[in-house]
Formats: sequence, structure tokens, C-alpha cells
Amino acid sequence: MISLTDILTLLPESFLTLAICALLLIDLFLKPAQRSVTHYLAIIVLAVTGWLVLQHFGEPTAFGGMFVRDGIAAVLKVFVLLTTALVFVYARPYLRDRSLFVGEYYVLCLFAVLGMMLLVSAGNLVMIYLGLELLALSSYALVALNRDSPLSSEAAMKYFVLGALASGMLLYGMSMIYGAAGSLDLNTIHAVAATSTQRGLLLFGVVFVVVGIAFKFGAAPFHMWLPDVYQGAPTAVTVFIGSAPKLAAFGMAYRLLESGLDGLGGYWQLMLALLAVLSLAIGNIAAIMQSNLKRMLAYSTISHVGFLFLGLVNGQPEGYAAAMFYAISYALTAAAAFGIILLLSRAGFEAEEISDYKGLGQRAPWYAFLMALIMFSLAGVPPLFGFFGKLLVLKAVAVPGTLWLAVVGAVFAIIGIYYYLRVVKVMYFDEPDGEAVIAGPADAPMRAVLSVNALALLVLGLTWGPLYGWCAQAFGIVR
Amino acid sequence: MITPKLILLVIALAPLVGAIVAGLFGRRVGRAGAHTVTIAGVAVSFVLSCYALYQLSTGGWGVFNENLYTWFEVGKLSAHVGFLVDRLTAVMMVVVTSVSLLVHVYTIGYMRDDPGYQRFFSYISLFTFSMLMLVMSNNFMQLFFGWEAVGLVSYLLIGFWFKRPSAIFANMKAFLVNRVGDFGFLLGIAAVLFCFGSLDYATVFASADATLTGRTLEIIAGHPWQAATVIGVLLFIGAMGKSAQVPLHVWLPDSMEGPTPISALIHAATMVTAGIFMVARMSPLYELSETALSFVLVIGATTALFTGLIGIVQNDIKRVVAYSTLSQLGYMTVALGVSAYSAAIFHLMTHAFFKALLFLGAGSVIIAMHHEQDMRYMGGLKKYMPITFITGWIGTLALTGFPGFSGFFSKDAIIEAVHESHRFGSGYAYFCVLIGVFVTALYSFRLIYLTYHGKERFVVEHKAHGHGHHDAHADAHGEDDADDHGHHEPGHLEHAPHESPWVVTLPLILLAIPSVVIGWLTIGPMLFGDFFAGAIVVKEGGPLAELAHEWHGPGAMLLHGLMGLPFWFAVAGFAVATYVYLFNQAIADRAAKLFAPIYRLLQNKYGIDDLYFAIFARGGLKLGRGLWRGGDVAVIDDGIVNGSAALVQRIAATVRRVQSGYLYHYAFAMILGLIVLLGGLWMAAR
Amino acid sequence: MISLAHFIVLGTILFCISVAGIFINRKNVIVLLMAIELMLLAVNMNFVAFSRYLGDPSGQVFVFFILTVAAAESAIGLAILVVLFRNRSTINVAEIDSMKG
Amino acid sequence: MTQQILFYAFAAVLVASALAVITVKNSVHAALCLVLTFFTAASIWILAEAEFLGLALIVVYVGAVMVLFLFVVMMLDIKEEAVREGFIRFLPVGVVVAVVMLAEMLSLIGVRALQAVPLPENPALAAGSNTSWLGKALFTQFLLPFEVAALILTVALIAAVTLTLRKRGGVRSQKPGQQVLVQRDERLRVVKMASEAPSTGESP
Amino acid sequence: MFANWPLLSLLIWLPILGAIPVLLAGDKRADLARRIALAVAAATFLVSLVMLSAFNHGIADAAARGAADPGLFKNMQLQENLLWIETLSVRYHLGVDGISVALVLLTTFTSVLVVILGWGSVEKKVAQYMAAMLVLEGLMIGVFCALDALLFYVFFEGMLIPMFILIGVWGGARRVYATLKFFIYTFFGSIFMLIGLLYLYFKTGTFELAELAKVGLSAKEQAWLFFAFLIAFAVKVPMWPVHTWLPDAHVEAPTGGSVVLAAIMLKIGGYGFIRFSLPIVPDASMEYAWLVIAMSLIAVVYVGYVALVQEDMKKLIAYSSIAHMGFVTLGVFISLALARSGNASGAAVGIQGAMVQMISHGFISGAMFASVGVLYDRMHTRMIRDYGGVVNTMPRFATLFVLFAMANCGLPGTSGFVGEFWVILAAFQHNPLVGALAAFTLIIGAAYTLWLVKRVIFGEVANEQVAALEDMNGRETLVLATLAVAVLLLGLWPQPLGNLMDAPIAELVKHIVISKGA
Repeated sequence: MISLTDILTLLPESFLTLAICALLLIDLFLKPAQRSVTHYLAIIVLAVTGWLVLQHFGEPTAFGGMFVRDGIAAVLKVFVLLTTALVFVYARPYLRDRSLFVGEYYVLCLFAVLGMMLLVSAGNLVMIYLGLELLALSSYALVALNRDSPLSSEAAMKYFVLGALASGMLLYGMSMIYGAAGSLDLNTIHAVAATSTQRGLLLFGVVFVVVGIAFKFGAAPFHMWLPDVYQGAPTAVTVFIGSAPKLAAFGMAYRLLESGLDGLGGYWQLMLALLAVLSLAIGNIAAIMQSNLKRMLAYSTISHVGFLFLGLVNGQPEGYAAAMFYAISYALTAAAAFGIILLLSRAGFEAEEISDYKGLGQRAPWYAFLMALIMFSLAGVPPLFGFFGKLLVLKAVAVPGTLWLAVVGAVFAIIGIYYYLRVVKVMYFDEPDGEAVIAGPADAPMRAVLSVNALALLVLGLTWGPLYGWCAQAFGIVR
Repeated sequence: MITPKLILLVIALAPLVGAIVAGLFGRRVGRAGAHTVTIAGVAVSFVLSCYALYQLSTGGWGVFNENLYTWFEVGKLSAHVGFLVDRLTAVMMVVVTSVSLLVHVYTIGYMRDDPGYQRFFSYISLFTFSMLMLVMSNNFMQLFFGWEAVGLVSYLLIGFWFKRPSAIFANMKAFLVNRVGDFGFLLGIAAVLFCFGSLDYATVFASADATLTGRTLEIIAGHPWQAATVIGVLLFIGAMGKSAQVPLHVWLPDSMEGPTPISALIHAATMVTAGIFMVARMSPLYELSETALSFVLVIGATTALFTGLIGIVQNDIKRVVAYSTLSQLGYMTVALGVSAYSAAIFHLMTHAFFKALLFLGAGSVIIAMHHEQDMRYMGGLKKYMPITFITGWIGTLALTGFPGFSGFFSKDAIIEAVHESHRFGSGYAYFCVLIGVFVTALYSFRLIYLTYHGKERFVVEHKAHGHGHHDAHADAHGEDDADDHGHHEPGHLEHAPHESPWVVTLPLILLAIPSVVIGWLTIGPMLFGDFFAGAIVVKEGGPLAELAHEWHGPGAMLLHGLMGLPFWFAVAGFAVATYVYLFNQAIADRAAKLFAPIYRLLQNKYGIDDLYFAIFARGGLKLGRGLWRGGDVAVIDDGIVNGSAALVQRIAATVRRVQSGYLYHYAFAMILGLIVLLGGLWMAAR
Repeated sequence: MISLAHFIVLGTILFCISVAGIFINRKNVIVLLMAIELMLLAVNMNFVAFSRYLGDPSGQVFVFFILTVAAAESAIGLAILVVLFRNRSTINVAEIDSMKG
Repeated sequence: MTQQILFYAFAAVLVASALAVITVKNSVHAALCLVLTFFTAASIWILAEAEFLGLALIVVYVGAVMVLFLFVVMMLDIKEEAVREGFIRFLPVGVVVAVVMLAEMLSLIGVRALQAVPLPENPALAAGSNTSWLGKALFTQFLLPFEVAALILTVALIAAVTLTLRKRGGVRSQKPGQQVLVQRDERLRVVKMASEAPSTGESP
Repeated sequence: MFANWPLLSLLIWLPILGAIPVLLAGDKRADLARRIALAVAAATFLVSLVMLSAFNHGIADAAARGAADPGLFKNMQLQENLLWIETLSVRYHLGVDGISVALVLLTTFTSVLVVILGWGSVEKKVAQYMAAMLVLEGLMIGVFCALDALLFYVFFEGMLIPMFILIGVWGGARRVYATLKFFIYTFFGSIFMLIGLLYLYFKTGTFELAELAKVGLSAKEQAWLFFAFLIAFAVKVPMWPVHTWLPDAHVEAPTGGSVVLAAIMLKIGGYGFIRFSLPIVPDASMEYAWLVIAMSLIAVVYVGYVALVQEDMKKLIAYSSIAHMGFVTLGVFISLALARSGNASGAAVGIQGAMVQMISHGFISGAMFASVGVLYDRMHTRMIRDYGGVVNTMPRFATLFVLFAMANCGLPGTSGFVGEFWVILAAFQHNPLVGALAAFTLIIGAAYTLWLVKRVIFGEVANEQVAALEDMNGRETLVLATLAVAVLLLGLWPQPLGNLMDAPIAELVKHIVISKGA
């Protein structure tokens, strides 16, 4: 039965829940001018939650296996929280500048964080579904946050309809798995999947589950929402949904595929391989034609998902560790990338078009340098962080049998490099014209944090060992 | 301690020192300094070379063969700088340094007003150094080093007047044609290394018989070729380039764009004979391949006759001498081809003196004529420049092989040797060299008559040529000439021609002496004695051995020569030339009209130049352009590189359209994805 | 006798109808939302049937949660719809295409 | 047997009304068809002994969600399209897609194998009602999800309010707080004025 | 006394960290930035000299000749071996043998010259330019010192970034196209190598070169690994038909960039063949040696013809670079074939020739590009037709230019001769026809070089701009004269270089004859 240990195990989430409620109330009584209180409180909440996540108390599972607290969850949660904190810092000037600086933004984001935390700790299909929906519903609302923007509401609508469709499919798959396994508990499903000889229903369920995962990641061909949402959402929201949820999606995939359906690895690995190739192809190729930076980054996300899937395709602890490392590196890099857009935009000028960055190297050398670091990292050029993510996932598939995937990944990495370089080209090689882009209303904390974030891509590129070690440890790889 | 090693080092390095001083510090040492130091260097070399020759021929020294400097060492293979000095080398050294010394002196006068005075001295000294390195080498590597170095200096000197388009074209042509030869030469060296595993002469020659006999190389799979033949032919291709044998002769006439002293030094006396020297030096290798020697023989014979024929129709005084040089080089090559190596060296030596003499004489005339080189605007110069005139006659007599003159002995020996030979191609060669004698006499006397005899075909204009103009071009007459070239009126002189200064005439006189006597003096030991024993190897029963049976001293040869065919051919040539060019010049024009096709053919140098230009120059450019535009740009860049980029772009445009913005399309894509996955699973599950 | 297959087939049919509805409908976003409700209904049908078949309550509990979430989802969906309508004065699916490519 | 007949009847209605939802022109009609669909589905569930969920479906969906739908439909006052252009064009594709999917899904599920197994009696129900059966599970094993579901509803609430609540100028609205706190003086002003003398003229 | 110092790390990081103060000096204080950059480059050069003195030829010799077989990569000196990524056992492992030392010296030497060269020719964003150059230098040194394959790869790829920026920012009119082409081309090449390395990691569990050289591989594995390496290094060298990036990159790059590109970066391809292809996949290298040899010969002949018709000086020299680098690949693979056929001394000649050719080409092509830079700074055109008779106004320059041209033709006495000569000798031993085709460079190489000289240097003064030319200033003279001395010194006294590389080459030859089929 439920005991205090269960609550203790769930302490970070419990704390976060209570804190959100408190924040909601506090915010009600704040005048718009005092909104910063919410901002700082939210960051403090994240920090405390993070601290709690790292503490060693409670049990490995709680609520009868509903909730799992293991190393994987811890790593993912820490980075979800960290990324969200970055997002908050980056978003504030943007929000303030557009009178979107409201408590709801923080509350919804925090709810989404809570959803993600539950999702990555889920030990049961119900928890996966609910965590996912908590995240998704908050995200829908966030995308539509700018109520006066036609693009935002269009993006929200698309996101919502397709998201609901995807979760419908996921549920359909879950129902089949439930029917086959007779339980919603992932451990039971794992046992059944590993031993069952009658796999028809299970397999059927796997397809739908894979679709659900693919949608959450934005893997082709379930990616269609992604460019529109990234573009349509206010950048302050894009930076959020573009970074942290990838970590949660990884957690969800791991829980469903490894914790639950490991026994069917042969099947879902093949499907993921197919989706990976498609994502690499579509993401990289479509990105080339984009003139809108947010949209380009959206397609770039799709291609990165393709890479991440390579790690999953491996289906071994090394592969998962690689994929998790990739997700972390991507989340941090994407946060920085959108951070630069936020930094340069101001009311009436979104700094979304790639051409807006012309000559940035001359006008704001420091930020251009940071952006170049980010782009090279995304492109996967050593010694930047992004390269090592790619290295690890390619390593996961560069084994006999899946070598072709590594080659495909390599080919599309080459194509992909073009559009990242184009941004660098625009910043450094083109002369500035017309409207001068320089940093918008960004405040000092944001500038500082963003700089640290981008430089971290370089520093982590040189010292990624401990981080990877942590990931590997989470998956039980000990050297 | 004065050892042979030290002496030889001084011989080689003295000109180099002179070259460096004159080249790098030319401005500081001034004109006089430059020529003093270089002449001193070459003079030292000359004197010591003579000393070395003396010591070697009297047996004071043994053959010197020592490595001095390790240039590069890889595994078993090592490349050295070292000297192999035997009598053969010593003769070459003396020839080279003596001619070089005289040319140095002559240059003082010839280049008097040239702004590149120091540069010129530096170059010719450098040339002397390179040539010495070439002949003194004891290994193939250094031989190649010297080979290329003389090529470089030749390049620099032909293009000495770098403003003249014709000069910088000629020097490039010379270098490239030589490079074609070097191509073969280098491969020959590679083949030697391949077969012997060493590049040292001593090692190679010692084991030549044992290594090469019966050995074959498969250059084209399935066609084993005799190794000795391959090596011999490849090395000889190098000689063909350097010694201007048909069909690689085309550069030599054009090289006359350079100042006359270097025509004498490089393109007549020394560098062009490097090939002859090389083959003689390699005699142990060549003796192993009849085929290679036949090849040499045929090429030499062809060169001897057909380039001589061109000489008949040339009007440029230097070009006549140049074609004569080609022809004489052919004679030497013929001698090599019949294994009469010493005859070749002998002719090389005599030719060096009389051809240098003729060139320097021509240069003297050119100075007198204010750099007019066309013989049609000369004539009757004998009264203006007697020394030049007399030495010119001496040179010509030597060249045509007038009995008693040096050329007689050397050329007659060659013709006799060919006559004795039974090698494949010797019949053809004999025919060629005999006709060649007639031709030689014809163009040589034509030159003499047109230049020195007959009426003056030039006008002396005493009106000032515009003093200011002259000042503006006060640079030098060399440069001046380059400026005026082509637009001054031919046959119009500012001043009457006059004899050249002593620095010019002295070398002429000094060269005239050996041109007369050296044959008589040296033929005995060089050809029929054992002077070259050890240096030149001839198989049993070479033609010279045959001749040696009949050898009774130079006097007897002289008498015998008066009855020989070659003499009468020469006389015939002389007679025709005398009649036509001294008495009835109209015949020449009539003959030219009568044999118009042949005349044109000769005028066009058999069309070889045009052919090469069309095939190699224009063809090469066309090929290059084709490869570039067609291969690099069209196929690789536009096709593959940019093409794949464009393809990606096109695909991207398509993919982009799929993202239509319509919700139902998005949903459709998802559903389609689902169906595909289900279908795949369905297939897999079956 | 009603077998498990009856329910499953019925659920599948419903699912396919809703999928077709999402795809065919090009005029009205509200109908899309309704199609999604149909899809959830299909899922629920499966869960109910399996739960009944397995004698296990968790399937029906799941349905309970799905109903809850679906209600929440509808609320948000309709809210977004309202916002969209205010901005664009239309909910015609074929007109909502300002972002593409 | 009766059950079977009932099932087929309900299933037929269910499919028909579901088809109607996605095909009728009028949104209001579609919503009403959806009500019918849910109602029929609820009936089928009750047939499968899931009484609680059947009732919940009716209460939650028919009672709340569908009303919300109708409310929105009417509020937005969407103009009726006379012709559903495009619909006919895409119908074949839609049908093909749906049928292919149906075929694939059914063959994958292995309908025949499932058909062999009739639904067993639920032993748990012997102990109590369906509702208590569910309730026990919900508040023991599924307590955590239950709490999370509550949070989801909160999010929905916040989101809906955030998105749709807007303060518009020029709108008359009641302010009960002010109404309650209103003072007498604020409402009533006693105006003193000179009494008027009645007209001295003729009266009516 | 310095042998225990982390000299290699110092060499790598000194310029990279030195770029920071240069950047801090800023573009506004250009002169300060230049001075700091020069100081850093000079200091690096000094450190490299210290490294040379600390490098013990004796040990290397003993190792090569000694009875105990130390194994490939085991007699590396000045090793630094730290764990970088524990979980993957990736190591920060540096070390040099004679081959690396030679290339490192070339790098530091060239970098000093490039910094000096940048003094006058770069006017905008000076600090950034100098910083990029220094970073590039450090990364290139890293490539030559890395003994861990992943570390190598990181340096190998990292290099692209500064070069990309260098060409893109300070380049000519079509710089964007050129630099993108450069980047994508090279990236294209190297990523397949990465996959190969990962596969090897899968087999061995390490990225240590020494271990990779030992691992047994089946013929099929070797074959595709060989091609993975081939693409990477062939692009870098570059070999026909993946060479077309080079002319564009060279033409558009600023002078310093061209010099670095030609003098050092191309060498990395050849170095890669020696460090990766030969030791790791010797059997496949042998099997496909014919392919590489054929490509090299095409480079010599085909590219020679293409060079002949170029109208842009830099393009011509770029094509000439391709042709000359053909000798490097030719030498390496000829040697492999020779070694396998039992001709160890011929093999040594071939590799030695290839290595000397690399160093020599570093000097010569660097000098040629620097020369073109000197002209470009004055006339702002690279078209041959805009020049003519330069010797009349710039005699000192013309003298040096002719010298470099002659070296480019492979004239004996210049460095250009040694390598080519050795390679041709070795090639002839492999197959006379291959030797003949290689020797064709004697003709075609001379043709395009001399024709360039003829059109640019000699002749009448072509136009007023040429007439107004001023001869080289002190700085330019310093750079070109230094290179001229290097060219001549290497040509006349190549033995020290040979001694340096003798031991590792002997070791390599010994290693590659051993088949490693698993």
C-alpha cells in the first residue's frame, strides 16, 4: 500500500507540484511590474527540484511500480530542469518586450516539466500516457500563448490536432499491448514480450507505439507538425518545446521500447531504422531550402532525431547511452540556438529570417561567434559538443549488420552541413544591409547565461567524458 | 697538401665562386669586378685542367674516382657527389674550360654595353661549373644534376634578352625539348638503377657484362626487351635532347636568340656535346646492345645529312652555323653508333675549337654590322675586318675537312669508320655522311662568300640616328637592338663596319690555332693509341681497330685523304659554292625557283617545327582545355559536384511542396507512415 | 455469444472511420476534433473489451483516465479553436495554411 | 443470443452514426451524431458489463463535452458551406486508406484467433459491483495516475482560461464586490430644492 | 633536458591559446594584434626547434636497426599519454617520430612566414585573421602529433573551421562558393573515415593507432576500410577526381590561406595514407594499390594538362599542386607494392621520396602562392593576361620567382627534384610504364610552369600597372628569401631530413609486408 516512502521517492515531483500551485497563487497577486518575482521563483523551483532529484532517498520504485526512480530518470530530469531554467532566462526579455510576460507561461512550462519528469519515470502505460498528456496539453496552450498572433493559433491548432491523433494512435497501440500482456505494468509487459510466442497483438501494438514515439520526437513522416509549430510559436515557447521535450521523448522511448518491449527489439529496431533514414533524409534536405531560421532549425531537429534514433536502433546499453547523450547535447545546443534568436529579436523584429543575420560578425562579433559555435556544433564538427553526440550514435551503428545505417547517417550529415554553414556564411561573409540587427532588449543575465551555454558547447566538446560516463553509468555500463 | 682531390675540387668550384660573386654581388663588384673574378675562376680551372690532363696522360696520376659528399642516402641506395677523372674526362675538362675561358674574354667586348653584364658573366661561369660537374661526375645522379643544370643555364642565357618575345619563346622551347630528352634520360637512369641497384659508374660498368647479358625487361607486358637496349635507347633519348639530334633538334636553331658568346660556348662547343660525351662514357653499356647502337647510328646519320641541307637555305649567319653544328653533332653520333667512340670524342674536340671560332667570328661580324645577322645584307667584309676574315676561313676549312686541318682528321676518321662498320644502318649512314661532306662544303663556303666576299650589300648612312633617341636607349646595344629589332631598315648601317676590339679578336686567333693543328697532333694517340683505354670500352673488332691496322701516322692519312671520296665530295661542294656565290649568283635564285618544292621544304625545315607546334603546343593546349572544360568543369564539377548539389536542391524543392501547410496532408502523411509500418510488419509477420 | 473479436473489430472500424474523417474533412476544424473523439472511443472500446476479457480492472481504469484526459483535451482544443477563429475568422481547414514549405 | 442481437444492432448504429459524424455537412448535425455515437457506445459497454464507464461516458461526454462542442459551434457561428467541394474528390482516397488500414489491422490482430474465445465471466464482479471493482483499483493501485489526471484537468483549466479570457473594453459587467460594499450615499443623493408652487391655473 | 617536457602539448596549445590575446587586442589595434601573433608564431617555432633538439635520432635508429622489434608506433618519442574519455578509453595520446617531426617543423616554419606575410596583405579584421591562423596552426600540429585515432580525427576536422572562416571572410569574389565547397568536400571525405574508425573501435575497443595497426581484419573488412580512408585522404591530398575543390579554394583564399593550404593542409592527406591506410589495412592497400597508382598518374598527366591552360595564376599553381601531390600518393603506394614484392630498399626509396616531396612541396607551393600574393597585393588581379614583363620593374622578385618556378619543375639542386626523382626511380622498379608516366611530369610540369614564367615575368612591360610596380619590400623579401633558402637547402642537403625519417620508414616498410588477414 502507499506509504511515506512512496511520497519520499516522489519528493521532487511532489515538491514541484506544490510549488507550481503556490506559484500560480502568488502570481495572481502580483502586479505586472512585479512579474520578475514569478520568474525568479520559477528558476528557484527548478533548482530546488533538481537538487532533490540528485538526492539519494526513497526507493527505486514507488506506487507499486507506477513510478521508477533510476539513474536514467535522474539524468534526464536534471537536464530537463537545466534546459528549462535556461529557457526561462532566455525567454524573459522576449516575453516582456511583447507583453507576454505572464505567470501562465511559467506555470504551463512547469506543468510541462512535471509531465516530462513523470514521463521519464513512468513504470506503467497509464503513467506514460498521463505524463505525455500533461506535457502535450501544456505545450498546446503554450504555443497558442500569443493569442493575437494568427500564426501562433494556427500552429497550436495543427499541433493540437496532430498531437491528439498521435496520442490516439499511441493509445490504440497501448490497448493492444494491454490485451496481449494482460497488464499495464511495464515489467509485466517486458516479461510477456520476452517469452510470449503469440506475438500478433503485441507486434500490432508496437507499430502504434512506435508511431506515438516518432510523433513526440518529430521523426519523419510524423514530423509534419514540427516546422509549423516551431515557426508559429512565439520564440520564447519554441525554445522550450524545441529543447527539453526531446529528453522526455527519449525517456518515453526508452521506457516503452526497452523497459517494455525489449523482447520485440528486432521489429521495432527495424522500424526505427526506417524512420531514422527518412528523418535524416527529409530533415536535412528540406532544411536546405528554408529561409526562416526557426523553420530551418525545425528541420534540423528532424534530422537530429534521425541521428538519435541510430542510437536506439542499436538496442544495447551503449546505444541508449549514446542516444541519451545525443538528446542532452541536442537539447543544450538547441536552447542556445533559439537563445540567440531571442537575443537578437525585439518587438516588431523577430530575427527569424536567416537574412536578418547578415553581417552579424561585424556588428556583434561575440554573438556571431557564439552562433557560429552553435552551428558548427549542430553540424557535428569537432571539437564541439555536437560532434561527440554524432560520434557516439554512429559508433552505436558502426557494427556489422547496421553499418549501412552509419553510412546513410554520414551521407546526410554531409548534406546537412550545408545549411548550418549557410548561417555562418551569412553572419561572417555577407555585408550587413538595411536594418541593423544587434542585441535586442536582452538583459545582462541572459547575455551571460547564453554565453556560458554556447561556450559550454566548446568546453563540453573537450571534456565530454564525465557526462558520457554519467549516461553510461545510468545504463549500467561500467568500465 | 695539394692532392689531386683538392685540384679537382678547385677546378670545379672556381667557376662557381666566380658565378656567385658576379651574380649575388654584381652591383657591388661592378662590371670590371664581375668579369675579372669570373675570368680568373675559369682561368684557374683551365690551367688546372691542363695540369690534370698532363698528369693523366703522362701517368702522373691514376684514374681518380672518389666520392666527396653524400647527398642523400636511403637504405642501400645512396647518391653522392663524386669525381671520376680519367683521360676522357680530362680532355672534356680542357675543352670546356678553354673554350669557356676564351668566350669569357670575348664577352667583355661583345656585351660591353649590356646592362645585364654581371648577370651574363655569372651565368656563363655557372654554366662552366655545371658542365664540369657533368663531365667530372662519377655517378648517374650527378650526371643528371649537371645535365639539368646546363639546361637551366642554357634556358637563362637564351632568354637573356628577356624583353624579346622571340628570345623568351626560344628559351622555353629549348628547355621543353630538352626536357623531352631528359624524360628518356631519367628513365634510362631508373632502368640502370633497376638492373644494377647502384648509380655509380664504377659499379655499373664493372658488372655491366654480367648483369645485362641476356637480361630482359618487360615494359609492355608480354614483350620482353633486352635490358641493354632499353637502357641504351633511353639514355640516348637524353643525348638526343641535349645534343640536338633529329627529331629533338628543333630547339638549337632557335637558341640563336641568345647572345653570340653563348651560342659559341653552349650551343656549339660544350653543352650540346654533353650527349656525345655521355654515350662515350657509357660505352661499356652500349657495347652490349647492337640494337641501341644501330638506333644511335641511324639517328646520327639522319641528323648529319638533313640538318645540313637546311643550312644551305638559311640567310641568318648564326643560323647557318647553328645548322652546321647540328650536322656535325650528327657526325659525332654516327661515330658513336659505329662504336668509334674515340673518333666521336676526337671530332667533338676539334669541332669545339673550330665551331667556337666560327661562332665567335660570326659574332664579330654581327658586332661590325650593328647586330644585323642577315647575310643578304653583308658581303665584302674582308677589307673591313681582316682578322675575322682570316680566322673565318681557317674555321671554314677546318669544318669542311680540308686536308691537314683538324676537321679533316676527325671527320675522315669517322667516315672511314662508318665505311668499315657492318652494323645495321651503316650503309645508310655512310651515304649520309658522304653527301654530308658535300653539303657542309656548300653551306660553309656559301657563308664565307656571302659574308666576306663579293659586293657590299649594305648602305652606310652617316646621318645621325637621333642622339636623343640613342640616349634614351643608352642602356645598351643589346637592349637597344631588342627594341629596334624588326623595325629598323635592313641593310642600313649607321657607321661603316670595322674590325672588333682585341678582346674579340684575340679569342679568334687563339681558337684558330688549335683549329689548324690539333688534329694532326692528337689523332695518333686519341684514335689509334690507347689514350682512352679504360675509359672507353669497345668490343673486339670495332671499326677503329680495323683502321688502326692501316694507320701509318697523320702524314700518311693526309695523303690517303687526298684520294678518298670525302675529299672529292668536299671539293665538289667548294666548287659549286664558289661558282654560284662568287661568280654567278643568279643561279642560286634560279635553282631555288626550279626546285621550289624542295627549297620550300628546306626553308620550312621539313615542317617539323610547324608539326610540333601543331601537335604538342596547340594540341597540348587543346587537350588541356578539353580535359579542363570537359573533365574537370563539365563532368566533375558541374556534373558530379554541383550536379549532386543541384539534385539535392531539386529534391529539397519537392520535399518542400509536400509540407503543404494543410492539416489534412499532415495527417495523411502520418496515416501513410502508419500504413507503411503496418504493411512492413504484415510482410515480416507472414 | 459475443466474443472478444466483436469488440475489437468494432473498435478497429471506429478507428478507421475516425482516421478517414481526419483525412477527408477539409472544411471544418470542429469535425476534426470530433473525429479525434471517435478515435478515443475506439481505443476505449478495446480497453473495455480487453479488461472484460482479462477480468482485470486496469483496462477500465485506463478508460477512465482517457475519458478524463479527453475532456481536458477537448477543453484546450476548443479554446485554441476559439483563439484561431478570433484571429482568422475561419475554421476552414483548407484556409489554415499560412505556414508551409 | 439476445446479447448478440443487441450487440449487432448497437454496432450498426454506432458505425452508421460515426460515419455520419464525418460526413454530414452541418457541424451541429455532426455533433448530434457524435452524441448518438457515444450513447450507443455506452450501451455496448454496458452490454460488456462495464456499467460504470458506460454511464460515465454518457455523463461526461454527452452531458459535458458535447454540450461544450455545441456551444462552441454555435458561438462561432460558422457559415454553412453550401457544397462540400473537395469532399467527393477525396472520398475515394479516404475510403481506400481506411479500408487498407482496416484490412491490415484486422489481419494483424488475428481476428479469427480472438473469435474463438468468448468473453469469460468476470469472477471479480461476484464480489461486488463494477463500480466498486474499479474504485478499489483506482484508489489503490492507480492513486498516482489519479492525482496526475487531476493535474491535467488543472492544466486544461488554466490553459482554457489563459487562451480565451480577455478583458474587453466597453462591456457592461456586474461587480458583485462593489455591489455588496456599496454605501447608501453612493446610490442615493438627496437633492434639496425649492418646493414648487402649484400652478394656479385650471386643473385637469 | 627537454625530453620530459610536454613539448607537443605546448606546440599545440601555445598557438591556440595565443589566439586569445590576439583577439583581445582587437581589430582596432591591428598592429598590436600582428605583433602578438608574430610573437606567438615565433615562440611556437622556437618550441618546435626545442622539440627537434629533444628528439633523439639515436633512439629511433636503434629502434629501427635493433634486434628487438619495437612494433609500429612504439618508438614514438616525446609521448604524452593521458586518458581523455574514460568510458570509451579515448586517449589524449601524442607522440612523434621522424615523419611527424618533419611535418611539425614545416608547419611552425610556414606559420611564422604566413604571419609575416599577413602583415601587409590583410587589412580588414586583422586580429581575427591572425587568430584564425594561429588556431589553424595548433590544430595542424595536433594532427601530426596525435597517436589516438579519435584525437587525430578531432584535429583533422577541427582544422576545417578556421580555414572555412579564413577563405570565407578574407577571400576573393567567389569565396562563398569556394569555402563551402572546400568544407563540404573535406567533410564528405572525412566522415567515412570516422565510420571506419568506429568500426575499428568496435573490433578493438580502442582508438590507439598502435593497436589498430595490430588488429587482424578480413579481406572484406579491409577493403571497405581502405576505401573509407581513401576517400578521406584522397580528398585532402587531393587526388583526381576529388580534386576540384582545391583550385577554387586556392583561388579565393587570401594569400596566407593559400600558403597554409598548399604547404601544410594537403600534406595531411599523404600523412594519413602513411599513418592509417598502410599500417591498418595493408592487404587491401596492396590489392587496390593499382587504383591509387592510376589516380596518381592521372593527377600527374591529366592535371598537368589542365594546369597548362589555366588563365588564373593561383589556379595554375593549384593544379600544379595536385600534380605534385600525385607523386606523394604514387610514392607511398608504389612502395607498398615494392615492399610486398620483396624490394625493401626500393620501397624505402619510394616512401622517402614521397615524404621529401611533401616537405619540398610545402616550401615550393608556399613560395609560389606567396609570390602570387606579392603580385596580387599590387595589381589586385590574378589573371595571367594582366601581367607581362614583371622582371623589368621587379627584378628581385623575378629572380626568386624564377627560382621557385624551376624548383616547381623539379630542377636538380632544388628541393623539388629530390622527391620526384626518388619516386620515379621507385616507380620504374614497380613497372617501367608507371615510371614513364610519372616521369612525364618532367615535360608537362616544365611546360606549364615555364609558360607561366614566360607570360608573367618575361617580355616587355605589358601595361601601365606593371610599369608602376614596385619591387618587394623588406618583409616580402624576407619571406620569399627564407623560402628560397629552404628550397635550395633541402635540394642540396636533404640528408638531415632523410636521417630524420629513415627509422620510421624502415619500420613502416617492415610492417606493411606482413599480411594481417584475420
